[in-house]
Amino acid sequence: MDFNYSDEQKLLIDSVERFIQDDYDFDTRRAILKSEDGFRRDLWQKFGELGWLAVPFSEEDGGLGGTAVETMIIMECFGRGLVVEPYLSTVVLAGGLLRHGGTTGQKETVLPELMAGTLLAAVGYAEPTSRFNLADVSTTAEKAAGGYVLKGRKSVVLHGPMADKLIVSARTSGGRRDEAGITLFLVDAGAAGVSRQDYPTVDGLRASEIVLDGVSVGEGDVVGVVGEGFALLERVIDEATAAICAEAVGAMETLHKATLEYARTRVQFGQPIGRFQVIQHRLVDMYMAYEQAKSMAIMASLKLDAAPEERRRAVSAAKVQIGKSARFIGQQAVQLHGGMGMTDELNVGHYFKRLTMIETLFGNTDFHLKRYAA
Amino acid sequence: MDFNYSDEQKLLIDSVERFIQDDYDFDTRRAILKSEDGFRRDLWQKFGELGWLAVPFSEEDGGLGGTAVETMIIMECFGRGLVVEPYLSTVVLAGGLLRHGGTTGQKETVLPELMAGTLLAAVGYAEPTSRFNLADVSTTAEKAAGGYVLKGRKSVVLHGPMADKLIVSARTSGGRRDEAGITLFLVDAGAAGVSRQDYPTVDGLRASEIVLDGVSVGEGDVVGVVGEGFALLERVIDEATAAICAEAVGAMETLHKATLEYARTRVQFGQPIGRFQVIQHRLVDMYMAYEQAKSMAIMASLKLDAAPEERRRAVSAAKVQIGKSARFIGQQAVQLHGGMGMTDELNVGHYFKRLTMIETLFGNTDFHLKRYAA
Amino acid sequence: MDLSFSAEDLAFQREVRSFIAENYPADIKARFDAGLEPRKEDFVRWQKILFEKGWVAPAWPKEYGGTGWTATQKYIFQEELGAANTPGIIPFGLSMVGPVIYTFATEEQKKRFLPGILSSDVWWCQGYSEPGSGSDLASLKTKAVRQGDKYIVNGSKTWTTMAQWADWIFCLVRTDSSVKQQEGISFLLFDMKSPGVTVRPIITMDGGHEVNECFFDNVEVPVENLIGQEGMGWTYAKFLLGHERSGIAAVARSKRGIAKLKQIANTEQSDGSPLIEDPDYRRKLAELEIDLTALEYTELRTLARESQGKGPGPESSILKIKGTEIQQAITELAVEAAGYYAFAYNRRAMDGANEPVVGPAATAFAAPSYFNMRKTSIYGGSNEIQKNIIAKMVLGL
Amino acid sequence: MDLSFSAEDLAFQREVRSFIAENYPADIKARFDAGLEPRKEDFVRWQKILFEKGWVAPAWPKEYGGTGWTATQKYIFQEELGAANTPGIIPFGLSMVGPVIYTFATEEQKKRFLPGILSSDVWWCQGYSEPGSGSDLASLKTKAVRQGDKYIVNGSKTWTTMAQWADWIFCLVRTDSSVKQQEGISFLLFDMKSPGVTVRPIITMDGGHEVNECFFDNVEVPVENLIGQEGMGWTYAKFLLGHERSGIAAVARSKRGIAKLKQIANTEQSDGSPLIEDPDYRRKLAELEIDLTALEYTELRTLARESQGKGPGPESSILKIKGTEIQQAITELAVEAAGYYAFAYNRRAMDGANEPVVGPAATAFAAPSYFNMRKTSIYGGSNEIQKNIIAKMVLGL
Repeated sequence: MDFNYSDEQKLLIDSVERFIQDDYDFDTRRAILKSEDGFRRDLWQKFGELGWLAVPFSEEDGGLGGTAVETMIIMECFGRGLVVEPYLSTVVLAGGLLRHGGTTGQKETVLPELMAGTLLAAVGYAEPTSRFNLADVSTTAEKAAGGYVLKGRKSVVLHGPMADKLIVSARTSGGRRDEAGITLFLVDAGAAGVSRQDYPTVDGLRASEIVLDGVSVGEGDVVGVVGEGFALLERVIDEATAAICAEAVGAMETLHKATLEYARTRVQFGQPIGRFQVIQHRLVDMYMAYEQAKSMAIMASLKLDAAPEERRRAVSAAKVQIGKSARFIGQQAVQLHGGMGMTDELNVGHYFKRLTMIETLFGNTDFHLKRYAA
Repeated sequence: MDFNYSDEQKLLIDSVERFIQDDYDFDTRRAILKSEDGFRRDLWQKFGELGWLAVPFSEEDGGLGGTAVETMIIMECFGRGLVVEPYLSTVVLAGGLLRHGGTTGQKETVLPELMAGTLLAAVGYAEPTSRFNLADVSTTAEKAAGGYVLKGRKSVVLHGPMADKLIVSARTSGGRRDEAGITLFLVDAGAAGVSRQDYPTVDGLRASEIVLDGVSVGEGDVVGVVGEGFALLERVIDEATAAICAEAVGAMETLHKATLEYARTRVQFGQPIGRFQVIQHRLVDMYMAYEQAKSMAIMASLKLDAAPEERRRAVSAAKVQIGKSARFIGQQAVQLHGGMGMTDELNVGHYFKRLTMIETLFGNTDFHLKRYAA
Repeated sequence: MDLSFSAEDLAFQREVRSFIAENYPADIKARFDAGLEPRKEDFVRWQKILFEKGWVAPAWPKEYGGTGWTATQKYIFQEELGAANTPGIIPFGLSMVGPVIYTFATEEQKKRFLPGILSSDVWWCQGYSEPGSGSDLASLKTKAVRQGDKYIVNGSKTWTTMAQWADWIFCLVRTDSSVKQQEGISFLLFDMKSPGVTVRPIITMDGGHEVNECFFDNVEVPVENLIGQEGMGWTYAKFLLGHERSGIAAVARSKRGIAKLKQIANTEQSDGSPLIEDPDYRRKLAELEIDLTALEYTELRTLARESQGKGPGPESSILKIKGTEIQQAITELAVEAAGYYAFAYNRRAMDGANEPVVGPAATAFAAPSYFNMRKTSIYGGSNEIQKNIIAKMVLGL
Repeated sequence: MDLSFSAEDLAFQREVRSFIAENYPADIKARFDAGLEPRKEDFVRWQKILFEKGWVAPAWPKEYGGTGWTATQKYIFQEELGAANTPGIIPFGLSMVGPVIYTFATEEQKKRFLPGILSSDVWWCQGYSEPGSGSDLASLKTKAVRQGDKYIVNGSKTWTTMAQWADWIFCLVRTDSSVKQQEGISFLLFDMKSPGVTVRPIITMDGGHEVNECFFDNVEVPVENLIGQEGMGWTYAKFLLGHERSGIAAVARSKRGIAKLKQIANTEQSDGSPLIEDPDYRRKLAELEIDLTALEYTELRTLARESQGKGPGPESSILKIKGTEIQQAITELAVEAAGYYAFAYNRRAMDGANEPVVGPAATAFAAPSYFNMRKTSIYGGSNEIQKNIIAKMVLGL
């Protein structure tokens, strides 16, 4: 048993941390949020140059062969900096599906560009009334000559507006909430029949409602096995869940530190508010919530390659803990900052908003409690 | 709308409060707990003389015609003194069933003695695996010549050991958890076929497991209507639930005051612990929990005569609030008293234990949350 | 003890209810029911309707324009306004500076200021908090130096709600720095159009513009705008804080909020059934509703004490704490109900732009509302401060 | 980073597991599995079995009788003991006074006292708390006045766990009242059979007898029983408090507690189905299990830091706080599962009388256990004190 980072991992931490510190300060991020694109392509290129986009891919696929720990490291640092670039969608989600289920052809076409930073991707797994159930798929894929025709709607596709490639779940057989009969398809974002409604999210990302109105795809565009896409999707969503748990841990750490610093310096009634015992214990409760969350994020990352049943329980347990910790730390950080915590100009609210959305992303606390206890 | 007590009600409060103060101090109660009987018959006689046992009965029945408010007043004061005498079982439960459902004959036989303090009664509504579902009745009542034969087991019959009369629920028709088909019977505690296993409860009361092994009762012993006992029982259990909510409010008040007083006087680190802000806010949280509980206990008592649906929701809402408040106040009173709070010789633990059992009695918080939301 | 309303009270309730039904403008109702950001004109129009009816200031003494209602009637009135989702009465004039004026001001000042407050022709804002003061209000630094028949005001105020719409401000200023903090404060009124007043918007994290910073650069204020005595401002402010707290439980509005949540939970789907059938969501809704019932009866008990001339005492801090916790919890459950669509930032639609929202309309503003409501446990004396008050004033600690 | 045990660790785990399986006496196991009150002889017998094997003091340096295990091995050992529900190691000798003795005592004292601790032939108790001291330990008043080659001890101690079984006591006494509180305290050992020592039971609200008051009336203690220097007792006590905290997370025992809860919830009926199918109960169990998993990994991370020579620092206060919260929550859920049968007070059966219990055996002691476990957030430095420690030592507030 070992909770220490290897020397290579420590280098990775240094490198991402340095990026956040030097190139991604709060004002830089604010400018990105206000920009047309909602992300910085030059920074993304830099991610590619630094190798971050190649981390989880095998050396055979041209990647660096990193483990879940490397992804955790990157996401935790991104959480500290509230990075909005589409790492989760492109590398963890789309990259994960291709990594675990892509054909040689798909990998050869997509991965080199993806790792180079010249191709962005997003995954459509949710539908307007599917809530968090990945098997609740109404989008249909009807067999046609040489391939399939997709019809349906994918909702809240994160990083959809900037995606060159989409991977979507569609039903090739079975009833609406059956796990069997779901197939994943690689779709060109500009393909005929694909239309997008793009919008900003409350936490500074971009997303799309995507309508697939008779989109033709080839048989070679199936990712994984026809009708068996659920297991693949579930695995990758679990990996992505562990990744956002790490991101949340980074955000919570920054938020707790900021609040601690504020409590040390903000004077009220003649003394720093950090001298008031109620504030002290609140900060202790936040610290404990953070430590428990961090423990669970590590645990989940290290169990991603376990048997599906164990992986599911580990990831859901982590998501429950992170959901609770994130809510508590987020709310209390705002509360202890008082009016300042409510403003758009301080970073506190931005962390709080991101943590709130992570609480929902890939299933909220209630969802994962049920999944854990199932 | 009026939340004030009438002059008569104020006199009643004074009278019960004076009794608690003068005749029911902690050492008196300890002696009662250790005694063979587990209650004081002379005190019970006094309750009779003071008219407390006649409070809820109509003037027609020889009672004082009091409302639910009078019962609330008595139970709240009893809660302050942790009175263990069988008022709940004899007057509220058995008395309630007879009051609402008894025949003239039953009333004439039982009520005068009951009000005089010479007859004690208990009600068997629970069975070993019924949990809190009053309709989960396995005890059977088979029709026989001139009456019925009862067979079954009633569990945790509070005040069973001292009861002269029992009222039990039994099934005259229907399946195990059907509401229809339940009938209530008035049974002599000494009747042939009745056997009891008596035991003390963790909160200082006495209870019995009662086996009915072919107990013959007459048709005149049916309380209420054959097969329609559920509605009657549910109503009276709701009344009893409101009564123990009031009792809990009294206990919480005493516990909060005791803790407040302790915090004012107990010196640690050179000052009374009540000077520490964390302790102050804890006491505020306890105070708020108490006030919310008190509001709900009043509300429930005042809605006991509403339509069944409204009454059920009111009582369940109150029980949920009281359950939460009781747990919080009880636990924190022990915590803030430190080691002393753990001892048998201080009253704090005794209040805590009684509150814990009230949390369970007539259905715990989960049960009443579901009943409320049903 | 009796929970029922008297026949007179029931008749009054019917009267209020039908007045609202007949007079609450449909366009304002539509905006409020949709959860859009309120506009100044909505508030003013509605307050003027109440003013015409003579109902705009139930808390005021009859001689100054009050209604002369009993405590129960006032309660019924509040309940009905809340249930109908009318614009809330903007407190700065009617609940705050108004009572200070009719209690502490000169006859001349009363004649000058009260009519505009009642008619909603003058919009007031509150100059209390400062960038450095936070919950420690008495540490305020904005200075008013007397020069002849004027005060020269310099400094700044923050968290000034709706200052962008305000005509006048009532302002705590320091007129004496040589005495104890609380004793050097005075209560000054001035025109927001005075030279030297600048208002800078503060955008909150939900993207809304409710609060502002106000800067005062050598603002000249005639001495006749001083309320009461110089140096007594703290006393008036404390008087006012007591007033501000009534109605803060917001029971009627939270009831409406829960009713809306139930509607949403009946529509939103989870695994092919309405969300309301999910046992966890159902339980949380039930717990919230029970919390609110307890608060409702606690408020009624406070009211009963009040109508006996006892209170509203510091016990009413409970109403603030529990009331805001419930309001916040309602918005949390709305975000949970929204699922992924909580992500969509429909700010322009919320501000009233004629733009479709992403996802179901009922939850389109769930996340911003949740973010915004975090303020309620901070403002009006943070909930931590309220607990300090209870500890000291009620528990004697 | 890696969660798996090495092959060596796995082999060690097997070794421990089979040792326990072969050597844990069936009669003790039966008593512990039934949740009966433990007896002194059960503890002693089990500790002697470990002592014979050389495993009774894994935390001790090898030279004094320790095992020389790695941190991981110690962790595995603790886990296996917990999972098998063996009697807990009584801390007073092995975890408390033992380490103080081998760290601060003279060679002679080591030779005199350590063997009896290791062999469990001498049962120790802890004389720290006093009636007036509570969490403010340094305010203790028990006096030891030197007269020739003896100290004369007068005063009293309270909450002395299992003093009724103790042969010896290690005691904080005040040897100097003229200096700062912490500087006048000394660390004294003495025989509980000394004239002038009286032990009075304290019955706790669950009806159990675990703790006592100890009165010292002119107890004569030879000066050679002083550990280290006079006036340095506070330093040794603090050293010891750090030791006491390890293992306080009680993860393995709580895992067993949750497993038992699941068993109970699978048996207890609710509306004709096992309680485990009740969504509320199921959720609470899941939440508790997740809390415990988080604590388990937090403990493992602490362990990892420790094996790098960093710690156990004040971070381990988290383990105390969360560990006790979980232990308490387990007993809360047991009471909930018991339903009405939680009322039955089966004290005599719990004390080992051969008497049937009322209701199901699995929940027969649910309520007393719940009452008893309230102590865990009070003793060993209350959870409030632990938060003060974290605030000061970890957060620097």
